[in-house]
Amino acid sequence: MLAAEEVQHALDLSSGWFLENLWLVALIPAVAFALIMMFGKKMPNGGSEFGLASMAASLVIATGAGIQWMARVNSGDAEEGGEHAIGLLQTFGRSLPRASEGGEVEPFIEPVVTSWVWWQNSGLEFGIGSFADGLSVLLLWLVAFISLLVQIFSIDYVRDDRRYTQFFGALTLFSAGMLVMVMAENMVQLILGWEIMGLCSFMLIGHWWEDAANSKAALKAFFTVRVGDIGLLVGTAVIYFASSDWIAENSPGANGFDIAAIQAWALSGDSSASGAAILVGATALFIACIGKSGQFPLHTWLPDAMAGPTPVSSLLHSSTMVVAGVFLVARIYPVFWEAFNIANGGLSFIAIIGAITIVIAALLAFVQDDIKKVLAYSTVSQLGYMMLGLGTGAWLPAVFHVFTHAFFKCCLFLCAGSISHSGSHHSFDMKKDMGGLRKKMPVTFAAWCVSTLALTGVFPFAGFWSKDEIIDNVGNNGYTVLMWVGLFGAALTAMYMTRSTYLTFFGEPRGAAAGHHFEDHVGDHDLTVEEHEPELAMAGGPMVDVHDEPTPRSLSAAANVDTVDHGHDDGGHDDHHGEDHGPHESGKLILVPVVILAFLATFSGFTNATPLGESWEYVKKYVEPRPVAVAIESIPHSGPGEGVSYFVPGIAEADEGDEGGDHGHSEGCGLTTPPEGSACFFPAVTHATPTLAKIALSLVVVAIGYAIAISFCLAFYKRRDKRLVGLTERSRVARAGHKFLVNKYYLDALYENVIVRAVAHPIANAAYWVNQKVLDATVDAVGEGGKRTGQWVYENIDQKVVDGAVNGSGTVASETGHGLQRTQSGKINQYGGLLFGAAAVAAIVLVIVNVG
Amino acid sequence: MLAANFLLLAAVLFCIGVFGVIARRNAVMVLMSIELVLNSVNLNLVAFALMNDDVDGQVFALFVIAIAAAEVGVGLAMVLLIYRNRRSISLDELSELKG
Amino acid sequence: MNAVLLAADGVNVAQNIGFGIIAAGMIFAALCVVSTKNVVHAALWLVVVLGGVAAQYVLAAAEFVAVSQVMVYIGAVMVLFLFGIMLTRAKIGEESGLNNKGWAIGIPVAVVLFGLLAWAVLDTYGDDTIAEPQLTGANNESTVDIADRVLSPYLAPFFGMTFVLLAAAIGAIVLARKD
Amino acid sequence: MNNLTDNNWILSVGTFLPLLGALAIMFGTSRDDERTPKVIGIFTAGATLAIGIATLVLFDYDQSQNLQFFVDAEWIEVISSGYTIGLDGISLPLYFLSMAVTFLVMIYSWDNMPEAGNPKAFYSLMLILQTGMAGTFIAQDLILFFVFFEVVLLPMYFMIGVWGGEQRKYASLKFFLYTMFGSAFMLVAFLAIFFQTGGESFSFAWLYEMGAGIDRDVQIWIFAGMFLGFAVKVPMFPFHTWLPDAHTQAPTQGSVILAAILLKLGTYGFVRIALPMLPQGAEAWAPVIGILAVIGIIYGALGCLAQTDMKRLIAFSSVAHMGFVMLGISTLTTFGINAALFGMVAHGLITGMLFFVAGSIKHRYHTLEISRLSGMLIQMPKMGWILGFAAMASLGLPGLAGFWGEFPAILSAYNPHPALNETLFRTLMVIAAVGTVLAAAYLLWLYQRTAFGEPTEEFAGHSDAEHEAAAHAGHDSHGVAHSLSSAANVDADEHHDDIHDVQPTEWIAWTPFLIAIVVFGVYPQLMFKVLDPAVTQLVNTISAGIPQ
Repeated sequence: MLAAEEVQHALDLSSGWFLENLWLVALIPAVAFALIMMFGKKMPNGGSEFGLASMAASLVIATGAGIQWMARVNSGDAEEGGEHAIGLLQTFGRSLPRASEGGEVEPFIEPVVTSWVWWQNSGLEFGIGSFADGLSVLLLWLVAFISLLVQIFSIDYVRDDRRYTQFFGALTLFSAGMLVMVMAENMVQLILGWEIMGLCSFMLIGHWWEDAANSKAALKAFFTVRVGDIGLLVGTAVIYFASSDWIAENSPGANGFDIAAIQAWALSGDSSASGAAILVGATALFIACIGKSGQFPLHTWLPDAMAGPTPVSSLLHSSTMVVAGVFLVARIYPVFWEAFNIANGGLSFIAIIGAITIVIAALLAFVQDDIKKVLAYSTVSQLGYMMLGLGTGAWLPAVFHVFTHAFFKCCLFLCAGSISHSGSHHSFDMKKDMGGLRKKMPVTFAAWCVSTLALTGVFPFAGFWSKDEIIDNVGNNGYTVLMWVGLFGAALTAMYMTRSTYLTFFGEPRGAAAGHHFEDHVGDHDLTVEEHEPELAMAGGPMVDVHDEPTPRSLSAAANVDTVDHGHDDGGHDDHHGEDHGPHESGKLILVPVVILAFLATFSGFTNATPLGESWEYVKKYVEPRPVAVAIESIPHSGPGEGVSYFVPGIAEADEGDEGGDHGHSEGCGLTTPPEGSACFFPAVTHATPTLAKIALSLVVVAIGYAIAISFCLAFYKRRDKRLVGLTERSRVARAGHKFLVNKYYLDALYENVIVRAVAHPIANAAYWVNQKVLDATVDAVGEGGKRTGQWVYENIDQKVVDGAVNGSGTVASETGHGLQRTQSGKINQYGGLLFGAAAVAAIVLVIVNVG
Repeated sequence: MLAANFLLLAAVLFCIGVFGVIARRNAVMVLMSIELVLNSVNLNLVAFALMNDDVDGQVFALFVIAIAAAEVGVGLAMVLLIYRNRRSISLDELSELKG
Repeated sequence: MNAVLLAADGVNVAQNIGFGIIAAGMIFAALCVVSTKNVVHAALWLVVVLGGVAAQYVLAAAEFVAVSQVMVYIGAVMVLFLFGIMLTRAKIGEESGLNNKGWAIGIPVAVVLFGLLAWAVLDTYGDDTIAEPQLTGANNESTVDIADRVLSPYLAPFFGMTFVLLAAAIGAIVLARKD
Repeated sequence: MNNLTDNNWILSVGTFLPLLGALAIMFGTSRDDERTPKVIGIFTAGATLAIGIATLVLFDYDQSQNLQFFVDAEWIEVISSGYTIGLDGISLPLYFLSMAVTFLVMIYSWDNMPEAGNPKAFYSLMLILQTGMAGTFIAQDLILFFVFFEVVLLPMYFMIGVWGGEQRKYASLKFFLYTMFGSAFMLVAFLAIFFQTGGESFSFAWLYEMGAGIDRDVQIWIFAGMFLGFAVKVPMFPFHTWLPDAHTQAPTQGSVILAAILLKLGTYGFVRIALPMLPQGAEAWAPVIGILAVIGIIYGALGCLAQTDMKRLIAFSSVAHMGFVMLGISTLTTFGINAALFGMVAHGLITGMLFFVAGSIKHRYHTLEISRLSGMLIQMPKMGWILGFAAMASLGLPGLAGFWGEFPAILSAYNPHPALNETLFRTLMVIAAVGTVLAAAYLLWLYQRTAFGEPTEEFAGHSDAEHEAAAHAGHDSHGVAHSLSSAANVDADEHHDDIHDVQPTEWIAWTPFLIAIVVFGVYPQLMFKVLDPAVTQLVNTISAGIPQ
């Protein structure tokens, strides 16, 4: 390779206003949040205009930043002067590191970092700001886009909600939090965004907090994630101190919180980056990801979080917030790469957790009757794919899957919302209130189908390109077993999605879908709330058993016809209850986002359609950082608002692994130590070469899944096949399995009944008991003893001894004896206590005398 | 084998015994706690014998066992007598020794 | 404790593990003795502790003492206890009011005492190890040794003890006699 | 260390002005006059606050490591104690906080006098209290420090004892004796260090210089004395048992001042006196402090989970939060002590706010029993939001002030001073991190039970918010169960019918707290910039005294 010897000049990369002022993307929603909370109630649209405007502005800036980032990458590539051999040198089997793929070293594109001093400690200054690289710009755009669509959807969906303003405020604050996290320049900023999202999640899940079930779900979500956050705090601390020596030496001015510095440190080959510290740090951080991204075994909060309004489920709990954990792993990927030895095919913690999550969540999706819970478990399962990808070195497919998954999962949730809004009368129960909706709601049905196909990975929908890439790369990196787990998961996905599609859209209409309403006083519901019994509706009791879903919504529907139920109108029901009773298609404000998302669910996969050749790999080109060693020239902090870069590419040393040909996997960034004076920011991950056979295999697996599921649905739900109906009653194995799944592997029971209850009651009470009965009692006893002693001194010494000395010293002895009488209680135990207590005191005195 | 093992175990038993003596109200239970204390001492004696490679400790332990047996005999006899006289063996009701 | 247990090299691991398991059992049982609400259960837990002590004697190569322990304590003393419990008509179930009012004061006393003892032990012996006890089996010399000691240097105390036992036996009879 | 003596009148005026106000109230007003004492009190506190703001303005932030406004006058020559005062970056935030909090508490008291009444005594006590608090933070002489430290005690004793709850006698006596018990040891320690350094001066600067030369064993003993004195005040486990009683029984104003300022006297004493004067003693005691701090974190949190009374729960949460502060201090690093100092201010603001809210809830519902409160968000939406905000700040949410005390403290425990045992402190770090989860648990649990859900039957329908809503729905012929039941309840139980949302005086008193919590949370550099140079210098003093 010629490039290996050639000296490259520092790259003159293009930048731009949007990239340098990226922080506005997060600041605008944050300001909008404050405006909504302060003035929202007085605005004609209850503050939603602030939210929408801010999201639109953020989207504009994020789009601008995206365009400028692409220009920057292109300028870097042009500067390099290399020709990009496109799609030519693709070998079979294990492919080579990127550097050799095009026969040309692609330069590392330095991220645009803007930062201000945020806080300082020990003379070190820590910043806050924005970090623009491919990953962050991609996700910023994604978050702003999805947030905007969801807010549009919400206008109609939560109209007339009694906390409409707060709802939009929380949604906007959430977006701000996610954007802050995605653009995080350092770990503390990342924690900031991470926790703000946790808070918003709490606020939004508990949006209808009048109902204890909702507030409990909110508490559970916040608390579970918080358990994982122990890992975030500990991991950040460990990484900070482990890396600080290397960073101080190699890049003064940076510190162990800076993302870029952490990346460089992890790949530096320094002894501090290969010991126990990085393993502990990475494990701790991944525990945080387990909590946030709903991985096994902390996934239990996510399905419960469906208690929130549907837009919340769609935005927070499927497409954005829960990918925060995935994002964290992707962001400081070098740390995990080194810690778990992913380079050498180490079977990482991440991959195992991801694989377990895929399967267990998919299985749980089979026994849910609630359409949102099916989707929630599906989300958990898809997050498992992403983690599996990251854990096995398939960085790009995992990030790409985040991208595509956001569209189709968001679309599916909005469809579910649309169904409940207009089709099933605020119920989410597929078995009771849905069925046969395809004719009534054609647009929703079409969008649902498209997204389902995308989710299950059918060619040519979006999920096919990303999910198959993950599975393909997992196999390519040598994890054959995990690849089969992934394929198995894909088949399961097809099956449970078929089941829920069938139950929702096909078959006979049931319950609300058939036009039965609470107003009719009848229906398949076993509930008999009647109009003239408002206090019954108030109590909310009879409802809870029927739907564990946002009860107040249906509740309020029951409680009033067309007046505003003042104190307890929690539901986002719109105003057409009275007019039409049957299921119908939703309004425009709901359908537009759904259709846009369905469109993207179909076509967004082509942004990185690897099987079509390298020219289609846009995401790979612009998002994946290049694994190139870059010379370090550290530049000290500049003033507020100015672009600060810690690492300026000077001499780009080409890694010499390109000559290795087949052995390309053993050298390069993250595989060998970068040359003196240079640093890597991203490991040389491998990319699988798609082959027709592999694609066919996965499509066949999905097809088998569909075939089984369709025939089962027809047999079970339509024909009520005798062999299948009542199987759980007849077969003990089936019953046990079913029960095990329905009880969610008993994990919830373990957490709530064993751990939480133990801490909240016996342990806390024991601690408090010790406080009151031991510590406080000791204090009281000392006080009482002091009082007694004083009294005794007064009575016996002062009054009797001193006085007695005057009266006659002969009585002294007997009086003292009487004084000591108090201790002579005659009780054996007390004597024992005194004996041993005195012995202990004497021994302490002896010890002190002898030692001191 | 660490020397401290036996001694620490004995210390734990001793302290539990002491707690029992202080905390329990029932005379029989107090006697049992005293047995715990005695046994912990015996354990110490045997451990010392082992450490010094000398059987003197074991001889002492045997003496203690014998005396303890006597003590339990007399102790229980006294408890029995008390019970017979007062229909109760609660120690906190016994305060004849009060001066 | 674990660290202490496994610290020194050349330690017989099996013996250590045995010690640990038995010790844990004993401590648990001892805690039960002083905390259970049922007098009969307390007696039975006491059996466990005494048995554990005997097992520890065996580990410490004091078989004769172990045998004596089993015979005297588990065989005789426990029977006495159970008789005592029966004769004082203890309830065979849970019983409230087994504890004193100020029983909690025992916790700090016990904890402080333990702290002291543990400190003293660790300060004195720390990491000292004891030589591997020779479990000599049938050809047991320590028993012979004990006999030698008791019957020569400790003869006078031995006699003294016999008198004590006699006195105790008579005393017990006198006290417990129904007249 | 350079001492700047510009404008050195300002500290003395700022400290003793409240005393003048107190004298004016005592001798210038009659007992029957409710209004005048309040006016004088608020005016004096306002003037003091203005002096405080002037101090902030005149403070040279580029030299925050040096003592500024420095005065060194003769005082008690016999014992070579001087009137030495000065302010540096460590004391400045606390000094100003004490002024601001007193002022705001007085405003709050305008409409919310505790039941025993007598504003004359109440306001003059509060002013005396302020002199003591401000003086403690500026004193640069041990005897002067001790005097101010003890001056604080008496007004607080009376505040709890006179205006407190049902068990006020017990609580106030306990508070007093406990603190006195600690102070006695502290005084002995002060005298010991005085004589050990040659008996020449009590001034801090002298003792910083000479203290390190004392024998290690002697340092450990002297430190033990100071430890007792300060640990009781902090309060650290196991010397905390006075705190829940004092907080629960104290009037709202007392609780707020107690939480916001008084507890800080102990931690401030550690940072200012115990650590730099006795570096080797500190090094020997640091593991003990660290372990007790972490026990305090977990134990305080567990104690919170067991509470049924809201105020007592908040009091226990103080134990946990002060545990984080002490953990930071025990690392003996710049990182940790910075965090501790930030944590002190943050805890003052947040817990002060929580006590304010608790007081107002008590005022309206006449109970703080958690099981009897529910649906506060329905009855008092604003109050509910403020409670939620304060709870979130208290559990250490980033972006609010609490985080910046907690997170760096946890972080610093990973890398304590080189002379300390790393493994021990790393273990402590993990346990402390678990403490943050428990904090989330008890605060959210509290919030869920009190603010969410429907109001309990006992109180339902008595709030302004509900009346307003009922008025809106008046045209609804059915009405709602709610207004029906409320109509029934109104007659039955008249005196609950005053559950109104946040009042104007409350807004005035609380807004600065809320703003400060957000501002320091969003831009912590404001405070770190002041603290950091001073702390760096302090830690250099400590490190110099610990032989490597």
